[in-house]
Amino acid sequence: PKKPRLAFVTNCVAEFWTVGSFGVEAAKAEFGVDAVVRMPANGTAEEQKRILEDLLAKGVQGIAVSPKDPENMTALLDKVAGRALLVTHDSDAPKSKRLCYVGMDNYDAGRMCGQLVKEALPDGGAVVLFVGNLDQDNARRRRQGVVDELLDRSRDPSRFDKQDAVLKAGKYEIRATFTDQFDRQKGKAAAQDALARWSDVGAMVGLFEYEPPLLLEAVKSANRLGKVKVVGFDENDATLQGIVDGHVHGTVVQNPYEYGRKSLELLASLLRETDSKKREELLPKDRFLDIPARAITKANVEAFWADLKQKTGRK
Amino acid sequence: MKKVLGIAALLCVVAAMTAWRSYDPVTGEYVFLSAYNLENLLQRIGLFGVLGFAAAFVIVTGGIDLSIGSVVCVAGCVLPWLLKDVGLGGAPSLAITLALCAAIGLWHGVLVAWLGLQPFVVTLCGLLLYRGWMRGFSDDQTMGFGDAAEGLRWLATGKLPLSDSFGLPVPLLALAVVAVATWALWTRTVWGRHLFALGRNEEAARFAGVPTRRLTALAYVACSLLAGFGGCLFVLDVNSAQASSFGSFYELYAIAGAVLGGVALRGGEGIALGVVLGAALMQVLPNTIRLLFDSDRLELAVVGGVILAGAIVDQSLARWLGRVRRR
Amino acid sequence: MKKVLGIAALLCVVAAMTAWRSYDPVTGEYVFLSAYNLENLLQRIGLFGVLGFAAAFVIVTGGIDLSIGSVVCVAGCVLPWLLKDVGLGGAPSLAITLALCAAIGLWHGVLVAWLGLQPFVVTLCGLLLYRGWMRGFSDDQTMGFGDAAEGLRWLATGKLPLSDSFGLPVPLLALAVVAVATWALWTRTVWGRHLFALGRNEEAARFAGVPTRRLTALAYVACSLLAGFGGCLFVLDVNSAQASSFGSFYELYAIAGAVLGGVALRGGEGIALGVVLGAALMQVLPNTIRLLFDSDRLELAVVGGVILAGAIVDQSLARWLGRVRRR
Amino acid sequence: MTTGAAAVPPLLQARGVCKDYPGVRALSQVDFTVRAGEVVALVGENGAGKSTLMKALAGVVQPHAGQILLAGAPVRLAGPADALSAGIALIHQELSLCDNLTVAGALFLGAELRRGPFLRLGAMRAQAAKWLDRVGLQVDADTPVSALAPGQKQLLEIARALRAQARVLIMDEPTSSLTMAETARLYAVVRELRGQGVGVVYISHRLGEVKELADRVVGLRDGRNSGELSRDAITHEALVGLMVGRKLATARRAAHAPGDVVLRVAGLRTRAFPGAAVGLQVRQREIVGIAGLLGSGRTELLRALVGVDERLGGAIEVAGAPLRAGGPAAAASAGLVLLPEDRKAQGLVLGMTVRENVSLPTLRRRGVLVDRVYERDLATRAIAQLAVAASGPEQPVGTLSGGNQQKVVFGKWLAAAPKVLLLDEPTRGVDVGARAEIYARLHALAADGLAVVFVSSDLEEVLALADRVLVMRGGAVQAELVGDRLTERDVMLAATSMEAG
Ligand SMILES: Nc1ncnc2c1ncn2[C@@H]1O[C@H](COP(=O)(O)OP(=O)(O)OP(=O)(O)O)[C@@H](O)[C@H]1O
Ligand SMILES: Nc1ncnc2c1ncn2[C@@H]1O[C@H](COP(=O)(O)OP(=O)(O)OP(=O)(O)O)[C@@H](O)[C@H]1O
Ligand SMILES: [Mg+2]
Ligand SMILES: [Mg+2]
Repeated sequence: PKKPRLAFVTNCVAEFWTVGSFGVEAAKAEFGVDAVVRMPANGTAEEQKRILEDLLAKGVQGIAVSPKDPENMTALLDKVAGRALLVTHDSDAPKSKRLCYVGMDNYDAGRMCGQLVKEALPDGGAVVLFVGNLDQDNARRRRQGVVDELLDRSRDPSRFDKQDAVLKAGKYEIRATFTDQFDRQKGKAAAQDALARWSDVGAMVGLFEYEPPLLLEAVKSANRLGKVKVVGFDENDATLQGIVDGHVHGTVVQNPYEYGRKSLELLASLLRETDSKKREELLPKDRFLDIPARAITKANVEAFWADLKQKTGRK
Repeated sequence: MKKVLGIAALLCVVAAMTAWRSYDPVTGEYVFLSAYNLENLLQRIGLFGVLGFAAAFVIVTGGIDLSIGSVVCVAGCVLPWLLKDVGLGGAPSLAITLALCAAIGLWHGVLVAWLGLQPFVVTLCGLLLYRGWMRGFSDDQTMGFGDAAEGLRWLATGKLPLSDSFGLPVPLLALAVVAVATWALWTRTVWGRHLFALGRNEEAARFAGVPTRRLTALAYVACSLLAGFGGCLFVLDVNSAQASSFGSFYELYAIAGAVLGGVALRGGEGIALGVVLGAALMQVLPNTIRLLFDSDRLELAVVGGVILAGAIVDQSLARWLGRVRRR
Repeated sequence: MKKVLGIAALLCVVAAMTAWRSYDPVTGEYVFLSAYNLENLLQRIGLFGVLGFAAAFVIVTGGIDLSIGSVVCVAGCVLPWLLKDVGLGGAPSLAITLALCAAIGLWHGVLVAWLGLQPFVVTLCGLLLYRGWMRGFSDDQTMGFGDAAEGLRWLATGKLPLSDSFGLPVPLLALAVVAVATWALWTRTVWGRHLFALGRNEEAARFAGVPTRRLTALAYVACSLLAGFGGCLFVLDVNSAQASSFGSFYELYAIAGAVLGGVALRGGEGIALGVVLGAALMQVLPNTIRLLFDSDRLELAVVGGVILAGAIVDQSLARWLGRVRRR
Repeated sequence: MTTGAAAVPPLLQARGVCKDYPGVRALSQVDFTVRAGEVVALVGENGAGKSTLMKALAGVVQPHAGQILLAGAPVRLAGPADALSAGIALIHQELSLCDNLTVAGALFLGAELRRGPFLRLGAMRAQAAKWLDRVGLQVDADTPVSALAPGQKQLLEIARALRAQARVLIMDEPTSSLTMAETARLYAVVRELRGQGVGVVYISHRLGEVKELADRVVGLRDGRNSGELSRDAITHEALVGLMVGRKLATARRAAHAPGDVVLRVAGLRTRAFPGAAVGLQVRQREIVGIAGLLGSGRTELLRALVGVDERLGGAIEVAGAPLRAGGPAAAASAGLVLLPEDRKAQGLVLGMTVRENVSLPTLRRRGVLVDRVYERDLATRAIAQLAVAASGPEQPVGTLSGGNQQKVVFGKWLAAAPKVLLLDEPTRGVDVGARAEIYARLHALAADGLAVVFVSSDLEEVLALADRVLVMRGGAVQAELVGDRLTERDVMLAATSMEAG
């Protein structure tokens, strides 16, 4: 019998997703499927649409996608779901006819990150946030999670504070959110400018994978290591090294490797099952396959890193 | 005409190769030629072709418009806002959006034609300005119609059924209308003649009594208007516009399509059919890559490489023919 | 010289305004003028200024290079690979990277000067091609040095201490060297004279016995070499390069900086000092926004708007002066 | 030939040279020789192949058959640089200067004085004066080339060719925009060069110049040799015979009476000469010539009249109605058109065909859609009437010879059927036959009521064509000459000194 043909679609090109594609590779061998990975080079919803259309034309039977704009892509996702099995990962589109969501809740992960900031700054202080862009669903939720946690607000993933909103309550004050549109040089420049502007910054938070190392560079160049805490997201090597060295307080890691592996596993098993009743049973309840985020700090970094190296086969 | 032959040949070769290699032994079908794929492809050609004409209008005057992608972004953010947030109907929303884009074009035209600023500078600033403005305007929120505007979305996603399985995408028809109108304007009317004359030699055209400034300004208006129309189609198609990236780099695709299709950057040369073919090639190549290869990582490399190879072959052939004919 | 005055004035106004508004009542300091901020700013000016010269070299020949950002990407991916994966030393890695970039420039030069392809087309294809190639080359993995190459990174992050608190960033020195060398080349040597002559009227220069092809090709080599050098500095600075985005859009910033600084797109005009000032303005503006505003959402809009306003004022003044002087 | 002469091979020789352009045989089996210390004039109708032959000798085009011999030895000139290093310098028919350079920069372009790779700017500036002086160009060496008037640019090109100190100097219509004073100076320079043993090739449509200078005349007709004249055989008739192969009818203008005033100008001041106000009146059926030295403001006057340049004051009335400032388009609709001075930059859209160029100013009058029949008619008529050597209305104008391009410009403006026709150097580079044709057309149009104002640097032409001559100096009209006072001497006096006014 032919191997099931599957596809794993990301929302941009990033190191993060390279790890995800290792999970895809693992799943290919483990579950006997054929799979392609597609990363939209400019990270736009438009590209994603073209990619999905072409995958369907190619005859792919199952697709796992991280929708760039879940709110407005419902119709498109429904169309895809009509021609192939569809699951979402990394970012959910609950209104669509997707079968299941594989991943974590970015808002909750953001709150987890906020807790790391609280740990790093127990006495409170000024915090500056950095994020690739703010019109991407997962980025907004993540940022909102951090904000809500620091301001001790109730859990409400649909809240959105504008970029220039005044965010101060209790001990913590969020001075600004800088966006760099994935330009690292710009990210570093923004971090430097923030350090120049505020002499009392207590912590800087990088919400995208490549950002914590840039923050670290900036803090180093300003000779404010230790005075300015760095908290991050994801598992960039430099971030992990920073945790080992004690320059980065901690990072929240998702598990892109499992996003890739698990979503393909699910798709493969669904495809092999022809009986729709039994198919239904294969799906997790709530249609949510939780791959929880984890907080990595000095306490657990060594073990985490070793495991990561082993999975990705990198030194 | 000779210029169009080259691009037509390249397009045919790429399409034929793709069709041949896209044979799927399981279904016994040539995937590239499947109704579904052709519909998608033709729709994209329609969308991007409109932008190609936007670029072409300014290039024939010897200018350039780098702000096309940002004007696409303006249309992509303003149209959903008018429809959903302001709550206007489809037609007025479309009209206001297009009027706004035309005003942007007029502004470019005035700066270039009357104030004598360099088109490259004016539109580069426009590229930054309008995108930045839209980021502020949309508060970095994604703009889209949600479930609204189903009627209007027909413009971008609708199909005119030709057979049971195949329908002609509406954007392709829009492109056809734009292309025929442009062809008539360029080759059959006095304005077209004047536009081409001023594109080649603005001073001589002015001495001949051609209202060069007014025409130049009009070309910029046409450009931004078409870019805005394209932007409306794009946002109606994908139903989601993020100001920071929507339409980003499209000016380059548009210009590349036009130039590939024989619109000369020094001005005063261009064939409407060529622009369509150029846009088609720019859309077929990524389709090819996604259908045939397991990784789309090399997409950009292949697109760039094929265009460059085409340009080199074209130029070498032209030289060689010129040499042979003279003997 | 007059062209440089306008941009210098604009730069001064922006810098003065920023300095004044950046007063921090808590520390009693003008944040913009703090040693830390100036160091950072001068370093960025150094980095982007090098790219400005890359663009300028080609623009004075009447050409354009849209591939600068992608060549930055090439350097940004290849240098870490040579250093870390291949394990070469700093100097050989740098030399090989620069040689590769120069080879890219030579290839452009040959296509433009000997085969007669349009620079816009060649380098637009280059823009796509090299980035796509790097995505394949790096397997979409982030390239960086980790902790290695501390020595080499001094080139990008090092400072020559002038006082206890202030050090001159090494990239600024690199820019100074490039600027002075370019100034001497352009205004004092035979090659510069010939470069400018062919930039304005290639045929006339050829009739006068100038080896126009060779010089054009050399200009492209200089451009890609400088872009590669800039790319090395960038990756040494941020220590991380992702092929899909590294250096993206930098060609536009480079060209904008050069054009702002008075390098005319029609060729044959340019002043080295102006290129430096243009690059400086392009870096001061974002710094201004981040220091003074609560949101960087409008950054693009402000940069675009200020440049455009500057161009409009400049042009209007020039016209008005021309009118007054002739009376 | 004496045996002595045979022993010394000629400086430069072309043997059986052929050159084809797509659809045209520009040269077929042409022989040509220049010896040391002689001035050879090359004559022929427009499009005969003169410029092409010279370009082949200067390495600018590569002939595809035949040989070029330098001092008896065959050479291959792959490019202009080769020719220059072989001692062959060419002054191109069309201006070819880099206008971003200074006068000194342009003068030394390609042969800069240098120390290593560095320019010796001071030395070049100092030496420039010498060469500029030699051709009588009185500008500072640091003046930007872009600020020079066309005539001055032409002098600069000549100075540049002299500076090359070539063994063979080829001048392709060097005097086409020079006035008598500069032309006389050029004669002296050419004679001096001849004395130094330089071989000079001189192309001109001004037969007077040929008679004055040439030691030998070579004729070309339709890309072939049409004969030679030795020094003593050079007469007007012989030259015409060599070029045209038939006799030319010299048209005399029929008697006429001027009609109403159609152009009335009062107090007009231009940018170049803000201090001088110009007033003039032109009547129907009148042909008015404007004479003056280089840079006397003639071109500026005409440009201001049609509104290409802003006028600083004054009033213009065309056929009784005041002309508003709206650029050439407004002037054209009022019936006032200008045939500009620089055909390449202002007169023609080089990439377009003859048809498209000829119809450009008038197409609008025929409605919104392009009227192709009208266009073709117009172009065919222009080609026939002015004997344009073109393969047809569809030939790109840029591939015509210089003189034929000028004829197309002429055809374009005649078709506009204006009330007042302003002409700036209308016959620059036009051959004698076509010139006679153009004069006859102008006479006929004037007889039908047209008013003509023309600027010409060719004094012969001014005297032959004009009913009345205005002489300009320093932007102002210095003298008005009619009837008996219309002589070469009076014009020159008025143009150069005060007492003539
Ligand atoms: N680049 C070209 N392409 C095609 N045809 C050309 C080109 N250059 C010249 N010709 C043709 O070659 C012929 C000879 O042209 P050439 O310029 O040598 O004439 P000429 O004798 O110098 O005339 P004139 O007195 O008008 O300057 C003309 O018929 C012209 O149309
Ligand atoms: N664009 C310009 N900028 C500055 N000066 C100019 C410009 N054009 C012309 N001039 C100057 O104006 C004066 C008049 O020039 P104009 O062309 O009107 O003279 P002309 O009598 O027509 O001479 P020519 O025979 O050279 O055409 C000259 O001294 C010239 O140098
Ligand atoms: Mg000629
Ligand atoms: Mg003149």
